[in-house]
Amino acid sequence: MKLLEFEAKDIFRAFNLPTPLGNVAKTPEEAKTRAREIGKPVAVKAQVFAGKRGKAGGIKFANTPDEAGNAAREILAMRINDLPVEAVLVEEKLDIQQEIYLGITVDRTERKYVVIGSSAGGMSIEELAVRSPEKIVKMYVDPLLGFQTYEAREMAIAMGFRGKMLNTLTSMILSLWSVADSYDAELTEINPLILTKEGRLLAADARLNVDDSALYRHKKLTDGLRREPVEQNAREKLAAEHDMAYVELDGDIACICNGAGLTMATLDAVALHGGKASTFLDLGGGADAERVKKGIEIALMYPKVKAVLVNIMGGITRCDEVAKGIVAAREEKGLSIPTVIRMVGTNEEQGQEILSKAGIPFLKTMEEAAERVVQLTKEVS
Amino acid sequence: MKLLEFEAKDIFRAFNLPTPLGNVAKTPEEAKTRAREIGKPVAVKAQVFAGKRGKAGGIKFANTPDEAGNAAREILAMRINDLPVEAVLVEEKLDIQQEIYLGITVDRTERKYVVIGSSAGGMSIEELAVRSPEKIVKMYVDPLLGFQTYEAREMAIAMGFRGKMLNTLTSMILSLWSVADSYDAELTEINPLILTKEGRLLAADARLNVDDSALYRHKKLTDGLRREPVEQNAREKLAAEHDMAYVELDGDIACICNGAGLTMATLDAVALHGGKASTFLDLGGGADAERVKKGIEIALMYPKVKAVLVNIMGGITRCDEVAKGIVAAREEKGLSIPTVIRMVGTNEEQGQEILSKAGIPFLKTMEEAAERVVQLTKEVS
Amino acid sequence: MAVLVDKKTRVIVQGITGSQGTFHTASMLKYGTKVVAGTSPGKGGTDVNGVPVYDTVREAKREHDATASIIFIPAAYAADAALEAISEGLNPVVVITEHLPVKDEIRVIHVAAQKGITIIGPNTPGIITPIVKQKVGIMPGHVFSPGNVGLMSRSGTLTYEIAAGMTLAGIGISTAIGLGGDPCVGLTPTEGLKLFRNDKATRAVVLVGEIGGDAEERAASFVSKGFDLPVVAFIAGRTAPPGKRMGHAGAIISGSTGTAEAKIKALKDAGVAVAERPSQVAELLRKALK
Amino acid sequence: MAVLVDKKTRVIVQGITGSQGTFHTASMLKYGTKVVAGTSPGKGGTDVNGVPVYDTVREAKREHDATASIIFIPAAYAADAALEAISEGLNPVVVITEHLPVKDEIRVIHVAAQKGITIIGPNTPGIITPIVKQKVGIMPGHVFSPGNVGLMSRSGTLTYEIAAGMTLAGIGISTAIGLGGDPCVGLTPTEGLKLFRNDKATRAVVLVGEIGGDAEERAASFVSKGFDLPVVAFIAGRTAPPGKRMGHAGAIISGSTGTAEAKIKALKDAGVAVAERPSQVAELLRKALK
Repeated sequence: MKLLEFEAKDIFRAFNLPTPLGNVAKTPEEAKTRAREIGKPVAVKAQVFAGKRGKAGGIKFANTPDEAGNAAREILAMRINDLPVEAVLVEEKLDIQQEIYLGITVDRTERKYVVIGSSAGGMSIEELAVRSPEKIVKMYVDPLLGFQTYEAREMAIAMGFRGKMLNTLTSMILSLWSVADSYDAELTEINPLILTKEGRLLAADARLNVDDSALYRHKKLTDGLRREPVEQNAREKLAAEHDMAYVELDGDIACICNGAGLTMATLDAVALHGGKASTFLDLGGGADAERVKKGIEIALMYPKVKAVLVNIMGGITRCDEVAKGIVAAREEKGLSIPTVIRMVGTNEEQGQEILSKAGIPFLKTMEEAAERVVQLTKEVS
Repeated sequence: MKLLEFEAKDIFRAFNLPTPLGNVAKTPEEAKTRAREIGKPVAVKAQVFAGKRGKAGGIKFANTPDEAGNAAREILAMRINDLPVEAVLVEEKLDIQQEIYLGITVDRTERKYVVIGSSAGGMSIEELAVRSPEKIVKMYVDPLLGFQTYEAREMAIAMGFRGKMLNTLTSMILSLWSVADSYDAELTEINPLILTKEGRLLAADARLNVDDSALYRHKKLTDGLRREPVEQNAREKLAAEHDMAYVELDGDIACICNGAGLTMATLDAVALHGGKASTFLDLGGGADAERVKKGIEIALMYPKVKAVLVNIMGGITRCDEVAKGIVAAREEKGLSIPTVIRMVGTNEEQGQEILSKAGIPFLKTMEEAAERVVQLTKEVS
Repeated sequence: MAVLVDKKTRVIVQGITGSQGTFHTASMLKYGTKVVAGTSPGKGGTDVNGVPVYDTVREAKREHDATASIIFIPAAYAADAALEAISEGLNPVVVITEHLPVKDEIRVIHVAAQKGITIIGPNTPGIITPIVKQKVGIMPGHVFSPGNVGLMSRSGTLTYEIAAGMTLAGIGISTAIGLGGDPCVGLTPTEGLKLFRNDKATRAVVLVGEIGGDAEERAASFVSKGFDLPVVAFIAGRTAPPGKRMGHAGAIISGSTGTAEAKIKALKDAGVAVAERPSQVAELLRKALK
Repeated sequence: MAVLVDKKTRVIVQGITGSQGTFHTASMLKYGTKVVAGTSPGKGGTDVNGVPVYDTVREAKREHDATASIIFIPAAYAADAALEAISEGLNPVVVITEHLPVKDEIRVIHVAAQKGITIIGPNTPGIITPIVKQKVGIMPGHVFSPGNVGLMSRSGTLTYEIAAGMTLAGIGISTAIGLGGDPCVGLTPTEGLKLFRNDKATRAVVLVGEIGGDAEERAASFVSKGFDLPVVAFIAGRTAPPGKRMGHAGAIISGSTGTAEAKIKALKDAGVAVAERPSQVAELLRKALK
C-alpha cells in the first residue's frame, strides 16, 4: 500500500520528522486559503502515486495566494502517469542550501533492512548511485537488534555531517527507521531532505510504501486512509475481484496460465514464435473449473484478443478441473475464436478425456502450443 | 509506578485480555448505578495499592444494587494498608470453576523476563511455590527475540491445558506478554485468572507495575493516570522533593549518610551498639553543602530524634562540602542536640579543617561514631 | 546423496488439519515421503490420513524422531510456526505459505541462520529428491525423475515445466528446490549453488530465474569466480512489461535493472549456458554433461 | 595479574563533556588511569583535560587503541552508548549511569554476553586495580591499597568503607568491582567469584551484599559446591525495615525472602565467613589468609 505524500508526511511528523509548513487542498479555493495561512511563497504539489511528477508539471511555485489558487487549478486538471490529481499539497517554499537523500528499504539478497543516505539527494540520486557509488552510504539493520542510535550517527558522519548538524541528522535517521519499523514499510524515503539556508532540516518529500502482506497489522491505515486509487477498467476490476493477476498488453493472444513464472515463460514462447500476447492472466495455484471459466471469460472481454492459449502445468491445479472449466466456457460463452489448450500434470489423463469427449483438441508441449496459437492468429488476421 | 486494578484492567482489555463486566465508582450512589447496569450479583472491590485487601475486608459481594451501594459505602470508609480507599470497582460476580495464575516479572539473576503460570492460582500461590514448585511453570523470555506464540502454547500445555482451552490460554499468555513488553513492566500479573463454569477465562484481578526508570517512555501513563497516592508527611514530602531516600523508624538516632548500602550498614552498627535509628537518610552521591544542610534540617524535623549521626564516606561526595553543610546547619538551624560526625574520603583534610575551625569534633571510623552516638543518646534520655 | 532432503528425512506437517495441509499430506504420503506427524494446536490426539496430530512441534518431534518440517499455516502465524520448528532443530523448514510480512521473513531467516538451519520459501513449492521418493512440498512428484542434475527455481509451475522437459529428454534430477517467490526467502540461488557443489549426486545445476531483484546476477557473479559444476539457466519474463518500481532505494540497492536481458547477460558472461526456451534446458544439459 | 582491568587497559570516557564525565576523567587521570580518549556526539575535535574528544567510539578506538569504556551518559541514552562500546569490542564496559530501564539493561547485558564482553553496572562505582594504578570508575582511589584480596560489592560507599578498613588493617586489594545497584547488572556475585578464581593475584575474596534479591544466596550455593579461595562476606541491612514486595511473582521467582538473615545463613552454611561489622572484614581476612 502506497501512501500519498501528505499522508506519509502526517506520519513522519508524528515521529518527529520535521516537514515544511503546509496543508492539503482539494480545490483551487482551498489552495488559496492554505497559501494565505502560510503567508509566504509556496509550492503547490500534485498528490499522485507517480515519480517524476515534477517533470510532468505537477509541482508549481506561487508567490501569492491567488497564484497558488491558479497553480492548484492547473494541477488538479492534470492527469499524471495516467492518473487524475485529486489533491494538492500547499507548502512553504524552502530556501535550499543542500539536498540530502535518506531512504530505507529491504535488501532481498542480504535479507535485511538497509538504510541509505547521501549528502547529494534530489532527482539525480539514482545516477549518482551508478556514477559515484562512494557518495552513497548504506547501513544494514541487524535483523534481531534493530537500528541503534550510534549506527545512525556513524551513518550521518559517513554522509559528511559533524557538529550540531550531526546530532540533528542522527535523530532524523533514527526517526525514519522508527517509521519504517513501525509501519512494516517496504520503502520509507525522504528525497530530498532539505537543508535550508537558515540551517533547518526538513523532509521536503515523503514516501511510505507499506508491505501489503503486513497490512493486517495496520488496521488504522487500511481503515483510515483510502487505498491506492488505481484506475481500473472493467476487466481489470473483475480480475482483481477474483484475485487473478491480469495485465493487458499490445498483442492479440490471450495467455491464460497457472503461476507467474509459467505465464511469463508462455508470453516469451509466443514472442519467440513471432506472436504477441494481449493478456497476461495468471490463474494462481489450485484453480477449479469455475475459476478457469471465469479467467477465460475475462480474457475474452478484451477486444484485441484474436486467439486464446491456455497453458496449464498441473501441480496443485488439477487438469480435470481445468478441462471442465474450458468445456463450460465453450458451452456457456461460445469461445468461438481459435483456442489452443496445453495441459499436463496432475490428473492429466482425466482432463484429456474430458476435453476429448467435448471434441476439444489439446497439445502436450508448451512450444507446440505457442507455435500453434501464433499460426492460428495469423490465419485469423 | 503501580497501577490500580481498574487502570490495569483498562490496559489489559486493550490487549484483548477479557475482564469481568464492571466499572469503577467513587461514591456509593455510583456503585449502585454500576451494579444496576451489570444486572446481576456483583463484587465491590477496594481500589488500593495493597495486597491481601480481601483479608482486610476490601472485597464484598452484593446481590442487589442497594447491597452494592452499601458495600461501597463501607469500603470507601476504610483505610487499607494505612491508605484511604478512594474508589471501588464494581464487577459481575463470577461462577468460579478454577483459579489460574499468570505473571510476568524480571529474574534479576538470569537477567531475563520470566513468564510464570500455574493451574492453581489464587491467594495461596506463594505457598504453592514453596510446597509444590513442580506446579509452577516458568518460561524465560529470549532477551533479543521476545516471547513467541509457540512458547506460550508450550507453557499452557505445561499448565495442563489442551483442546480449545489451550488456544484461548495461549492467546492470553501472549497478550499478557505484550502488555509487559509494551509497558516496561516490572510486574504484570493476573491472579486469579478465573475459568468460569461456562468455560470463559477472565482476568479477575490485574496488576501492572511499570519500571519507574522507563516512565519517560510512557508519557500517556504519567500524563493520564494519577501517580501512586502515597500519603506522605511533611518531612517525607520534603525529602522526596529533594530526591533523598528518607524512611522514619522507631528509634531516636537520625542517621544521615551517603549511599544506601552505607546507610543500612550505619543503622546496623547503631543497633550493634545497642542504639536504635529514627531515620534512614541517604543523601545520595555528590551532595554539596546545601544538600547536606537540607538533609540535617529534614532529619531534625522528626520529633523522635534525640541525636544525629552523620556518616560520610567521600567518593564523589567531597568532605569539604559536607563540612560546610554541617557548619551551616549548626549556624542557621541551631543543631543543639548531640551530633556525631564521621567523615573520611575525598577532600578529607579540607573537611576536617573546616570542622575544626568551627569547633565541631569528628571521628575517623564508623564504629567509633556509632558507639559514641549511642552513648550520647543514652546520656540525653 | 542428495541436498537437504534424503532417505532419512522424517517430516512433520505443521498445519496438517487445514485443507491444504490435509490434501498435501496425502499427496506426500502417496509419493513416498516419510510424513511422521502433524501439528495443529488444540487438535492434538487426533489424526489426519493416519498421521498422528500433536499440539506442538516439540511433542511431535519427541514421539517420532522427526528431522524436517513443512508449514501450511496462514501468513499471520507462519513465522511463529517456523520459529517453533527452528527451536526444535528441524532442518530444512519448508514454508509453503505465501505473503508473509517481509519483516517476519527477515526475522525467521536470520534466526534459522544462527542455528545453521535452512528455510526453504516462503511461497515455495518445496523440495524433492526423486531417487529416495521424498518430497517435502506440493509439487507433482511424477514430473521429477531421479538423476544427477540439481534444479532450483524462483517460480513454481515453471519448475514443473522444466523438470517435465528434462524427464522427457531422459535427464533426471538429484534434488529440485523451489527457492520461493516472496521478497525475502531462506535460500538464495548462490546459497543453492553452494549446496549442490557439495553434493556428490549432483553433476550439473539448472537455475530457473525470472525478472525482478538481482539474485540471478549475484549467482552469476558467484559462478564467475570459479564453480566446479556446469550451470544451465532459464530466465522468464523477456517480453514482460516493465514492472512497478520501488522508489529510488530499490534501484540504488540492487544496482541492477532486474530485466531478463540484464540477468541473461550476467549469466552468459559468467559462462552459464542460458536456454531460450524451457525445452532447450535439456539440450544444454546434455551438452554440458557430455 | 588482575581481574578485567590491568596495566594494558586503555580507557574511553563516553560522555566526557558532561559535568560528571569531565570531573571523573580528571580524577581518573590523576589516579593514574590511562584515559586515552572521550566521546561526545557533535563535539568531536575538542578536548577535555587534554583528552581528545570524538563523535563516535569507533573513531576514538581507531585513533587510540582503546580497550575499555566508562559511560557517563544519561539513562535514556546509556544503553545505546553501551551497545556502541560493545560493537567496538571494548571490554569491560563500565556503566556508571543509574536508573536505566530494566528492559534496556537486559538487552545490553545479553548482547555483551554474546560477544564475551563484561558489563560492569549499571549504577556502579566502577572497577579498580590498585597495583597498576588503574581505576575505571568514580571511587576515591586512595582508599584502595594494592594487595591480594578481590573485593566485590553491590553498593558504592560501603565498598569504600570496607576497602578503607582493609587498608587500615594492612590488607590490600587485587581488584575491586562495584557490581552495580540497578535491578539487572552485568556481573553477578557468582560470575565475580569465577573471575577471581582464575586470577593469580587474588588469594581471597570479599563479597559485600545487601538486602533484596537472591544474588548472595546464589553465590553461597556456588561456593558450597567447592570454591578454592576463602570468601568473607558482609551483608548490610539487618535492621532495615522490610522493603516493598513485588506481587507474588517476585517471591515465586527468587524463592528467597531476601532478608539479611536469609543471606547470612546461606553464606555461613556454604562456609563463608560473615562479618558482623564492616571493620570485622579485615579480621576475618587475616584469619583466612593465614
